[in-house]
Amino acid sequence: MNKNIKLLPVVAFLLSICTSVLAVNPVLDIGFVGVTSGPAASWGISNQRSMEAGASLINDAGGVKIGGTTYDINIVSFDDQKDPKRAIAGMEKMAQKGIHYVVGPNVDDGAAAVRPVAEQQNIMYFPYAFPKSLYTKPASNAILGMVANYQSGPAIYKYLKDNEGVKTVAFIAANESDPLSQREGGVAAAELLGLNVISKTVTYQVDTTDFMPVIVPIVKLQPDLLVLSGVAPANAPQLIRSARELGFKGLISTETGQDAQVLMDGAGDLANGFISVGGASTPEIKSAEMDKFVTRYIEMFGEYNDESNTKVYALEYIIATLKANPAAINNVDEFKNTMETFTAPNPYLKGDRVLKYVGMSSFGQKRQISIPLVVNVYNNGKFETLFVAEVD
Amino acid sequence: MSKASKLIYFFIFLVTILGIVPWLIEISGRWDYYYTLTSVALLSIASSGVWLTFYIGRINIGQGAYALAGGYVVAILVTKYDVSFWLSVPIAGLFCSFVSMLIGASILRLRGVYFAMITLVLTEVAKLTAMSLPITNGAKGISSIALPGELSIFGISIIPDFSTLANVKLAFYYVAVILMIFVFAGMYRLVNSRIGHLCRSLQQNEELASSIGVNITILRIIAYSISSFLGGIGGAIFISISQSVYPTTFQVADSINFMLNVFVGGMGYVFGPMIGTLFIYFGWDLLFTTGKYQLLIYSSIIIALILVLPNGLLSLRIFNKSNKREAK
Amino acid sequence: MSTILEINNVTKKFGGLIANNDISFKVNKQEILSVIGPNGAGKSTLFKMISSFMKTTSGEVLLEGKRISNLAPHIVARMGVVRTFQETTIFKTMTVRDNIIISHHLRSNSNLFGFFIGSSTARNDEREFARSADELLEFLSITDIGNELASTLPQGHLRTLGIAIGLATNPKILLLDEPFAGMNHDETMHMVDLVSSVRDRNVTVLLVEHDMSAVMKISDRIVVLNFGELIAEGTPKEIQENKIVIEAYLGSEDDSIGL
Amino acid sequence: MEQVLTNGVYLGAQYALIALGLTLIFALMNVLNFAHGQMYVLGGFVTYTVYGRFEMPFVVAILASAVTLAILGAFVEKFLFRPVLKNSEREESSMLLAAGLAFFLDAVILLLFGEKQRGVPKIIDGVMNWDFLIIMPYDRILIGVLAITFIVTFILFMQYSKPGRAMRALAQDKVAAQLMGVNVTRYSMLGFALGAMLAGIAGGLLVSIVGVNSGIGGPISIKAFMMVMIGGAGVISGAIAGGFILGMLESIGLTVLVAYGDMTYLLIFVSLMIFLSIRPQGLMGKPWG
Repeated sequence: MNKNIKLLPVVAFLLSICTSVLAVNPVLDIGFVGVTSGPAASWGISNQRSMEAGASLINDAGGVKIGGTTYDINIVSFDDQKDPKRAIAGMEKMAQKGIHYVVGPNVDDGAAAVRPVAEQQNIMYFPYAFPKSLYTKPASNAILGMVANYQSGPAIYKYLKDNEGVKTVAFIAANESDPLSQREGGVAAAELLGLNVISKTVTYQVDTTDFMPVIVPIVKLQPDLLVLSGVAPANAPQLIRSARELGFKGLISTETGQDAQVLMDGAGDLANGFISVGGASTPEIKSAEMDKFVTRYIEMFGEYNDESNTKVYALEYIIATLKANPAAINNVDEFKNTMETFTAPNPYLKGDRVLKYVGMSSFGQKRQISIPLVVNVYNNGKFETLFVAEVD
Repeated sequence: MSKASKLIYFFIFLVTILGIVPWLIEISGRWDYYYTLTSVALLSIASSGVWLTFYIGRINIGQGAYALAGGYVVAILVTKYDVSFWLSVPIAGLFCSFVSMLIGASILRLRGVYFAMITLVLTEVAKLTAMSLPITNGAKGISSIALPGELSIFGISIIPDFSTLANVKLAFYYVAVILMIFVFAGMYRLVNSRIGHLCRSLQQNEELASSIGVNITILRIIAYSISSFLGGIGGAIFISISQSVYPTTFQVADSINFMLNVFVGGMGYVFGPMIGTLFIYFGWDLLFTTGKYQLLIYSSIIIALILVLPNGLLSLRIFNKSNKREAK
Repeated sequence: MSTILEINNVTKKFGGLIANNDISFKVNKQEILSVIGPNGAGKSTLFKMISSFMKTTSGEVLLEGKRISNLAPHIVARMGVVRTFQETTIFKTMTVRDNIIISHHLRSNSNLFGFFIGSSTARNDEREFARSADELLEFLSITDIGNELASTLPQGHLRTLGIAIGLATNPKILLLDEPFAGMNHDETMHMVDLVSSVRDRNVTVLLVEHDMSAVMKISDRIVVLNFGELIAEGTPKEIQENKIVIEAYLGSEDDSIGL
Repeated sequence: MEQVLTNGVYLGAQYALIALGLTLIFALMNVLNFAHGQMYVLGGFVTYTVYGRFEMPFVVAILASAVTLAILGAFVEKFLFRPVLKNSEREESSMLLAAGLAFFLDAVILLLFGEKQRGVPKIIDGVMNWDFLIIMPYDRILIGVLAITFIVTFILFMQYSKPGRAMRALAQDKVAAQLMGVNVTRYSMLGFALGAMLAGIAGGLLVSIVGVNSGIGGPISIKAFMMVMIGGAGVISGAIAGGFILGMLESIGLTVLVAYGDMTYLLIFVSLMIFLSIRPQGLMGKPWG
């Protein structure tokens, strides 16, 4: 068995040579630096796959025309193992390959660590990390690839306060940088809305297997709303199940993307009513383009991952912006200039929503992609859209 | 090996890493290798510390803690107290030494797997401490750390301000490899001096060592504090490259990797950590093209390596010729 | 003859078990004194307490009038009481010569830092150690195996090396733990000669042993322990004729006094 | 408080089951098996596949996990650990092998089972509610009871069966066991297979209440190390005690120290370090295992 597995990469390599020989178009490389192995693999893998599915759709349609040339898109991935040291190495690899546009890293420490390299090597990168220092001046090359929790949090809490009469909130977070920072943002937002935060100190270790003991102190308080700050998709169903089985009656929400199948596997009906942030795959809002994307994703990787929804946009933005200004292909300054004025239609959503860069109010410069804040609620194995909002 | 041929080897080594490697990078245009090799140099410094604790017979899976502590000391000194980077690196090292003496005094009595485990816990403690202290800025880490400034003595500039340099990567490369040369030269000297023999006597039989009058307690603490010093400066310089430090910058995985570097290079050889780090870190880097099979191939190679060369890369014949003196 | 070592009322208890009860005797300078007794008589425990590898429950051990019991072992070694081990305890992966050189540790004039930078004191030390090691190798007639790895030595040579390691520390008193155990007649006789010659280097020898014929031959005086108590003390001749001793040995199954 | 104690006991039963296999392998071969967590995960995925996907009975799934892991363990011992332990100068080299194996299994599991968290349908529905003092879902009670049953069976096996006695002799003193006629090679292999099997059973049982994902192996190993350390390395009773103590410690610590928030785990870890440096052999271990 061992031998066969070792042969696989060789075969894969040969195949990739064949395909690149057959391709007639010049290739435009787009980078991905993120975590695709180890405990956090699911973040990076769903990210990488959504890029690969997107690229495959483009290539099958004959490539993308930027300036006078039609390019095929190739995704170059680097596994940083969630180690900031490796993330830097990954960024260096991207620079070496002449890549100027990179998606990732997936976590705060990696995103902060690659900043010097990205700025020296003229790489624009799209981290899935929320610290404001990454996007405010003097930082110049990072673009937030999703809605930050300090943006989505207030919207969700306000909606629940107005519509569900939520008055008390409790927060729970993994004892790690990203979730703790997100909890802090969430608490601030809730307090600003005048909600009563009755617990914000419960944390759990990343190696927790059973969440019953973790959740006991919170269930006792019976808050109206329990926020799972920065919860990993693997942990969400277990937290929900434990809370519900212990008799928790209130609402549960999070500001990160989740996967419906994982929720169903792990918590079944107990997960009904769970509120999370999604991308564009719910039937109410998705376009035909989104359906094609999901179909392609399943063709390529066997099973869709709803987390990929939230990560579908970065590649789209990169390509659309390059189309708008072909000079940016090898010049990130051009890219930055274009960002100021860029608009294009959003292919993944029904209606006439647009792609544009935002972030003036949060970062003082346009360093965030504008995507609609889609808030989903889980019901019986699938997500339904609760409401959609715009973020600036 | 005669003294003359040793000097020749050393000279060849110096010319290679200070001259030939940068030249090769220059003509091949593989600029990314500067960072890779800089990391190898820094991580091998920390690994050589781990090696020293192995040399006194202790399995150390706690070096990540000191690398992290070193990183934070520099980050705090540079960002909050405006201390020169060049001064804060040795301070970071000494801080780690001092802390390790306090901790070592109680844990160095433990042996074998017990010591290994408690050091593993130490790495976790370091992370959690960084996460809960106000001075380390908790979970949010410290970012936007300035590049190393100018180092001048009596008004003569020895090292220029890094932010004025055209090629920062080359500068970091030189800093890292020159430091690595000093560390390994020192380590070579240490091991081949009487201290090294005493350490070996400790590794083999602590009772006998104390019966011939060796103060094993002090010797253990000295070795451990040197080890932690090296971990501290390795981490300290690293964070000036990333210009940021987080509680997870060095973690359990790193502690285990430091240990693997030592194993892979060979526990009986002073230069084992250097070769081991080069192999492990560079190997992962080269396998990057294999995509999702990267980890599978990487781990298969490690397993094959330990089956074929259970005593490390340097136990290969060709290396052995030049390493006989240190061979156990 | 002057006293070099005094054992005063030494007692050792493990929980409720008494390993040594109120043992007192004196050792004279440059004599060979053997401690004998049936298995479990507490000989090894006593040895460990004298070399401070084990703490006494009560009582004290005095070296030239200074208390050495319950100090750290390396300090006791520094003061001149050095033990060898029952098992073949040596530094296995070093050569025989290196084993002896390293054991000169106590004689160094330089500190560790001096050794690191290679100061002139340190270099003098190294030269002196090497010279002394060669002298010891010759004294023990093992010069020919000086460069062999210690782990490859046969048992007899290991014992000799153990004694060499002890002598290298320049001890006042050498404690030998069963130096004749498992040896055939010829080897034993060789070892007897060797131990006698050690005394001629101005070293007092204290040994624990089972082999009666060797003990009778080599010892100036003998101390007999039984069930943790000192039951007799005297010259080999006195011991051989001591009724209590004979009874103690006849009463035990696995030892005979070998008369 | 009743709830907290109940949680502690039931968490402890899980942990003890996880730690058993690790301590067995350590006791027999002095190998610190870094891949223990990965073996647990593999066991979980086998049960997930057989019970969750193929919809066969749960018992069959657990059996499949046990057999798969036992075979894997035997192979790993025969073809990897045995040669390495024989050829290397220092015993610690086995740690490199164990770490390499952990990476390898991680990679294989990720490729075979994907990155998602997986769970299986509940074995039994319903929640026991004892006057709101103790609330515990029935499936958790069942798994807790099963875990304790496995632990007891294992103890009885080690105590009274011939292979069990042989392995205990081996753990106590390899040379003496050899002299007594114990076939060291065979029982080392059996022990390793048994250790891996226990990891597999633990994974299989727990997948029904907490699910499994491909990345949790490493953290589980580390956690299992801690249980073993608390109880004392290489002693079966120690692993069980360690598991229950850690379970209780977490359950109580999380409730009592909740006000300290992020400090909770720091406090637990620091006290663990202090405990270990005062009593390195753990609660009931032999010193210098």
